[in-house]
Amino acid sequence: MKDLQNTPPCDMGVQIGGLRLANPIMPASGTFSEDLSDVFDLDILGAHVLKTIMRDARAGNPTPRVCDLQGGMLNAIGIPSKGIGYFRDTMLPYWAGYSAPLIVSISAHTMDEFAQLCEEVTLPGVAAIEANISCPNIEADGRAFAMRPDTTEQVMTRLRAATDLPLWAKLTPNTGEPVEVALAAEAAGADALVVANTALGMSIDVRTRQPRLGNIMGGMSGPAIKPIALRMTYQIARACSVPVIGCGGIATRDDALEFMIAGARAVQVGTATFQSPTVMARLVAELSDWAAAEGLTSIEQIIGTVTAPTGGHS
Amino acid sequence: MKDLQNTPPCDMGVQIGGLRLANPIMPASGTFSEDLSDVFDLDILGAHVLKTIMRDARAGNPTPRVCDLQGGMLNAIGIPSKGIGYFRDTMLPYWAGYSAPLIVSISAHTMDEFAQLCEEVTLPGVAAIEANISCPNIEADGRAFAMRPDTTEQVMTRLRAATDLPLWAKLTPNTGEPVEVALAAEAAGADALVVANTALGMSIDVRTRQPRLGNIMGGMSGPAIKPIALRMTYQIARACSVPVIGCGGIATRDDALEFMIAGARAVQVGTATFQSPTVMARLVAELSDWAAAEGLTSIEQIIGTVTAPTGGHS
Amino acid sequence: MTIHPTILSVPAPEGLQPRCAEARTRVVSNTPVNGEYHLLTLDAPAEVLACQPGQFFQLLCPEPEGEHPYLRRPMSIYGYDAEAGQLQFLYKVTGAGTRGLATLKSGDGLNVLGPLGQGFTMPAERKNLLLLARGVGLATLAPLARMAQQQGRRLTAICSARRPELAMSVDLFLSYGAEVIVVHDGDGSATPEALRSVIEAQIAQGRVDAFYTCGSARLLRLLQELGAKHNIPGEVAMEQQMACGLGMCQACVRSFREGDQVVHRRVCREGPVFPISEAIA
Amino acid sequence: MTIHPTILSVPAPEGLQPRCAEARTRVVSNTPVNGEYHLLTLDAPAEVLACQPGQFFQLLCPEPEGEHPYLRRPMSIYGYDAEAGQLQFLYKVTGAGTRGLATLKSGDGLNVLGPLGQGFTMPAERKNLLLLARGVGLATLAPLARMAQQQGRRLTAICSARRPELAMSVDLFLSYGAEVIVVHDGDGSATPEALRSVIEAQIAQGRVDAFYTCGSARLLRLLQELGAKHNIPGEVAMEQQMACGLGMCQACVRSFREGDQVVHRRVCREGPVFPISEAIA
Ligand SMILES: Cc1cc2nc3c(=O)[nH]c(=O)nc-3n(C[C@H](O)[C@H](O)[C@H](O)COP(=O)(O)OP(=O)(O)OC[C@H]3O[C@@H](n4cnc5c(N)ncnc54)[C@H](O)[C@@H]3O)c2cc1C
Ligand SMILES: Cc1cc2nc3c(=O)[nH]c(=O)nc-3n(C[C@H](O)[C@H](O)[C@H](O)COP(=O)(O)OP(=O)(O)OC[C@H]3O[C@@H](n4cnc5c(N)ncnc54)[C@H](O)[C@@H]3O)c2cc1C
Ligand SMILES: Cc1cc2nc3c(=O)[nH]c(=O)nc-3n(C[C@H](O)[C@H](O)[C@H](O)COP(=O)(O)O)c2cc1C
Ligand SMILES: Cc1cc2nc3c(=O)[nH]c(=O)nc-3n(C[C@H](O)[C@H](O)[C@H](O)COP(=O)(O)O)c2cc1C
Ligand code: FES
Ligand code: FES
Repeated sequence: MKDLQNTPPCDMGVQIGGLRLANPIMPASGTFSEDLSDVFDLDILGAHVLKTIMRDARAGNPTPRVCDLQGGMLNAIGIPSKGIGYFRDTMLPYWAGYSAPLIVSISAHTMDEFAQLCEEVTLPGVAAIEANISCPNIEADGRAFAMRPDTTEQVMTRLRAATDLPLWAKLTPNTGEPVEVALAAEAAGADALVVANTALGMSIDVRTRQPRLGNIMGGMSGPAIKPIALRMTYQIARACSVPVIGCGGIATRDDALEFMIAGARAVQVGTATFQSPTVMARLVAELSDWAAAEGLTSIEQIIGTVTAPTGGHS
Repeated sequence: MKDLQNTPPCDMGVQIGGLRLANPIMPASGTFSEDLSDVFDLDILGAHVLKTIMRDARAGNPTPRVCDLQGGMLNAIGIPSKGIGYFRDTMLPYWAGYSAPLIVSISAHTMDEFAQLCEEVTLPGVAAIEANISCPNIEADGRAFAMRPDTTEQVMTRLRAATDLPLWAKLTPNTGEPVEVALAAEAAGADALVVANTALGMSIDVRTRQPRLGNIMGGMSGPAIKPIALRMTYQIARACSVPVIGCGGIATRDDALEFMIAGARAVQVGTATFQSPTVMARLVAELSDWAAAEGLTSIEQIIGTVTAPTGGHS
Repeated sequence: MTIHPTILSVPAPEGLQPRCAEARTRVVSNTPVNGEYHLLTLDAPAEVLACQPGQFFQLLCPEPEGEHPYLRRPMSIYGYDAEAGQLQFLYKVTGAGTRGLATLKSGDGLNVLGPLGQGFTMPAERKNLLLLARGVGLATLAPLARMAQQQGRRLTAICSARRPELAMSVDLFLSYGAEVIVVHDGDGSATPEALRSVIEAQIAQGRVDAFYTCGSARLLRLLQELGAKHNIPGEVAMEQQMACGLGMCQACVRSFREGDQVVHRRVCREGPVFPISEAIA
Repeated sequence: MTIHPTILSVPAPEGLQPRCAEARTRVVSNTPVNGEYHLLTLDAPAEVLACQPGQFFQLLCPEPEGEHPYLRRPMSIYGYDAEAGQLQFLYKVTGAGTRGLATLKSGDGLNVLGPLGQGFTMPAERKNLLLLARGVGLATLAPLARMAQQQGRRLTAICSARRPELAMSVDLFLSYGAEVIVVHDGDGSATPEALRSVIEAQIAQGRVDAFYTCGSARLLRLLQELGAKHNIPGEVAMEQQMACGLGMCQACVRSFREGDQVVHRRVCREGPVFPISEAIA
């Protein structure tokens, strides 16, 4: 570490396919909204990623929709949505007030609907589309598209045809074939892979013997899932050539660095914002201080620099 | 809750197929050995589950073999083994000194080897065999048998033919098809299902940029994986009719109850023993006090009693 | 009075004063009151003290031994005093988070996020206020009572409890010049029927321009009925499991009547205070 | 001196005295020494105080702010006194666990597991002992020095450090009647070559029947070489990442020479003390 005072600042920009982000820190879908502007200036972020939208207005899941765990939480929010019209007429103009690129997360239960929505959100002001393919797919027996390489490739091919915008695929940790799924998304034309969504979990209130979520099961997020998301990031970054965006349990500067060293070009921060709404602002500042102190000229110099363990039995 | 003083004790015995355990608490394979007898009388446990053995003597993985996480740990011990001869001549006589039933965990990289080992450990003094099918299967490209229903059914069919002892299958949380795998194990004749083994994870030391395990990736265990193991227990107990034994992150009485309410007939305790070597003794006592205070006559009365969430949007 | 710095001073957007902040406070005292409750008094920085009655904070509770609350816990503001630099919460120990709060000792640090949500409104024409609540719900109404007194409004507070000695904050309401009526389960005075008579009597005496309540679904239904009958407006502070507390996650929705429709609103953002007539108990 | 109960008294198997126990201790003091190290003194119950020099404990470290050590941390016994009911550790703050230890204040509780592992052996014929270590490694040798003095053996302690003022425990070794030689990096006296001359001189004077060391691989190799050359036995206390500390998990293996073979032994169970001749540095 060099002396912070006397080091030139490091270029914090990262390239995600055709898109350049001012820094590698962005929110994870579903854990971010305009409401966070009460707490800090949202333009310090590398990008803005919105809650997944679906075409039609929907109510979401029954309450309780969240419960907490050791080192994280479960959620079964579902995807409450005011529909595509509200997005176009209200949300898009709001976010146009910022200079950080806007990433729009979309989902659907069928491929037709997915492709149609993809086309409909291909609008000026949208910098990239994040396809949340971790949602139940009605055509595949309720399994998420991203559970299998074949359904992943099918849906991503449709989405690729539906838009010229950069297209990201958000993968799920619930599959047994994460690398095959990632390769399928890449083959179908994804410009980046977000690794990963929540892990399916459950919690029961022993006193009432009821599940602690109205939806019975839900997605686990937070520090508890970090080792799983990091492992997938490492596996997928080695196997694929498109950029990987790490996501899962990131709460500290070292967490963000861990994902980038494992091969991620940028990271998304979700649940940590609930514990500390200022966390992303802190990460942007701390990462930049760290990079300068390390004497880096570009933060991209750390991407994928994981080295082999020394190992040994002595 | 009734007054503890005036309640008759509850029968803590549970039935696992043909086997009756004095209580539902047992250790998880690989986190238990005769060494724990330094700390408490091992005969208070419902069963003794040994570290997985393989046929030939093996060294195990390079060090570091463990690292800790928020709410748990990673391990890549591998399966160091002194071989089947040592098991027969040294370990078996030692464990014969206890009255708790002895569960022998076995594994192999090929089906032939697996079946042969299964036959070889079918010995007097062994109460049941736990097949650790979460180990890499060389015939399936290094994927564990329990990653897929077809390989699960194949290997369990071979093992079933190789022994008359009660045969348990230990499943993995890394599969995308846990219920299908469980049904396959049941169809092949498993007498019980242990749900589940560790989740594949990774951790990197940001300072050295090296993985924190000599083996790069390893199995995640402890409270952090509890929601995943509980979700699988719930899904599998509903789908299968053979007994389910819950395992993953259990550290408190309420954790054990959560798994039993979700449908487990017994539970295994692993990593928690590393934080507190007396934890299983405490669980046996606390569970029995709880059952008596609840006025139960048999602890089996709580198995699978999970109720529907009240839910609602108000 | 020491003012502790916030954990992070993020540059506020040009011309915009952040509405809430994440701040590190220091515990002045944390004392049991009334058997079931604890009163927590904090030294807090000015930037979190521009509060409205009915707003809440999200507290990052310390971990009690063997338990690991992860999410923040929502707590109504019981008292705030920008001049003294103090903030107060009144809480009931119910689970891991509040057990963690109960371990706090004078001098300990506590990270708070707030003030959050929309507080009570008091249009000028509401001169006679009726406050009705039970248990810890009364805590939420305390700062409202104080503001009403400062603004010279007349106040009646009905405190409902299991036993008369458990009725929270009676002295506090008296000190705010309220007429206090204590009802309790022991003598049947806290049943909806008994309460209905008491309130009808207040209405008959012209002492009720508006209702304020919180917590209990039973009390809410009673006030909805009386409000509709006598055309008396009112507000209720509601609860729901929360994650973010800021409006981002959609965890905390409840259903509300909006004309013919039933709509979802976020308790943390559109609430926690809502018109009694729109709430669904 | 208060004796605190163990967390759980499990019935010991008939006729068997548990070798180690999980016990709740209380912090007497926790003070920085020598800049880099902390000395932790605990009130501990009798059942964990039947210790041998070279044994260790597994400490359940408190969580420092923002960090979450999960596994216990192994620490050599620096001092133990069954009569006074006290136990001491000397530690260097290196990561989350030891940062957690550094937060402990007098009166706080600390859960310890021990004593664990095999301590040093001192056959009667070893009358002249040479102790050699660097940094916190010296902590491990302190109780050995004390026992040697009690048994009337002659002791030479070579303390190696970066700077002379960092040489740990010089006064302690002196108080145990040891002849103390301080070597340090500043003047080149701590290089293996310089140390070799110092030790050869000691051997030549007949002052070395056995070596005891710990920690540094470089020092271990030096003593292996000198031991082989002069046929002097010795013991080394080794380290390895641990999970259980009891022998159950096989995390802590290291390689050792056993005749022609290289075998794995568990540092926590067969060790942490091993014959110098068998260790692989
Ligand atoms: C706006 C608002 C204001 C509140 N004000 C007060 C107050 O002034 N004093 C007070 O004692 N309590 C108040 N509560 C309730 C308080 O938040 C819960 O009692 C507390 O969160 C329980 O946490 P726990 O960990 O102790 O209990 P647990 O039951 O273990 O909590 C488990 C989970 O349930 C949530 N939870 C439990 N009960 C409630 C509840 N009633 N409302 C929302 N979430 C809940 C917790 O936040 C946590 O996520 C308020 C709730 C809300 C929504
Ligand atoms: C038998 C034995 C006796 C020891 N005695 C002492 C002593 O008296 N004083 C002292 O200061 N240190 C001693 N150590 C080293 C001490 O255990 C580590 O410094 C400590 O565990 C570091 O934990 P941490 O969380 O502060 O650091 P981190 O580096 O964050 O620890 C991360 C992980 O690595 C493990 N670890 C790190 N360093 C070591 C190490 N050298 N040996 C084993 N595990 C390690 C930790 O246990 C933990 O699991 C001893 C180690 C062993 C094996
Ligand atoms: C309350 C909540 C809502 C979420 N909603 C969405 C969503 O709508 N779309 C999506 O792709 N991911 C959603 N996620 C998943 C997150 O984007 C993220 O992938 C996951 O939480 C892991 O990251 P974390 O551990 O940093 O939270 C949601 C997560 C939470 C906690
Ligand atoms: C150090 C260690 C070694 C393990 N070795 C084995 C093993 O040999 N065979 C096996 O089936 N499971 C093994 N496991 C997995 C455990 O049996 C258990 O399934 C898992 O740890 C989840 O439970 P827990 O969270 O209670 O630890 C091991 C786990 C740990 C932590
Ligand atoms: S708690 Fe997140 S929206 Fe209300
Ligand atoms: S630490 Fe578990 S065997 Fe040594």
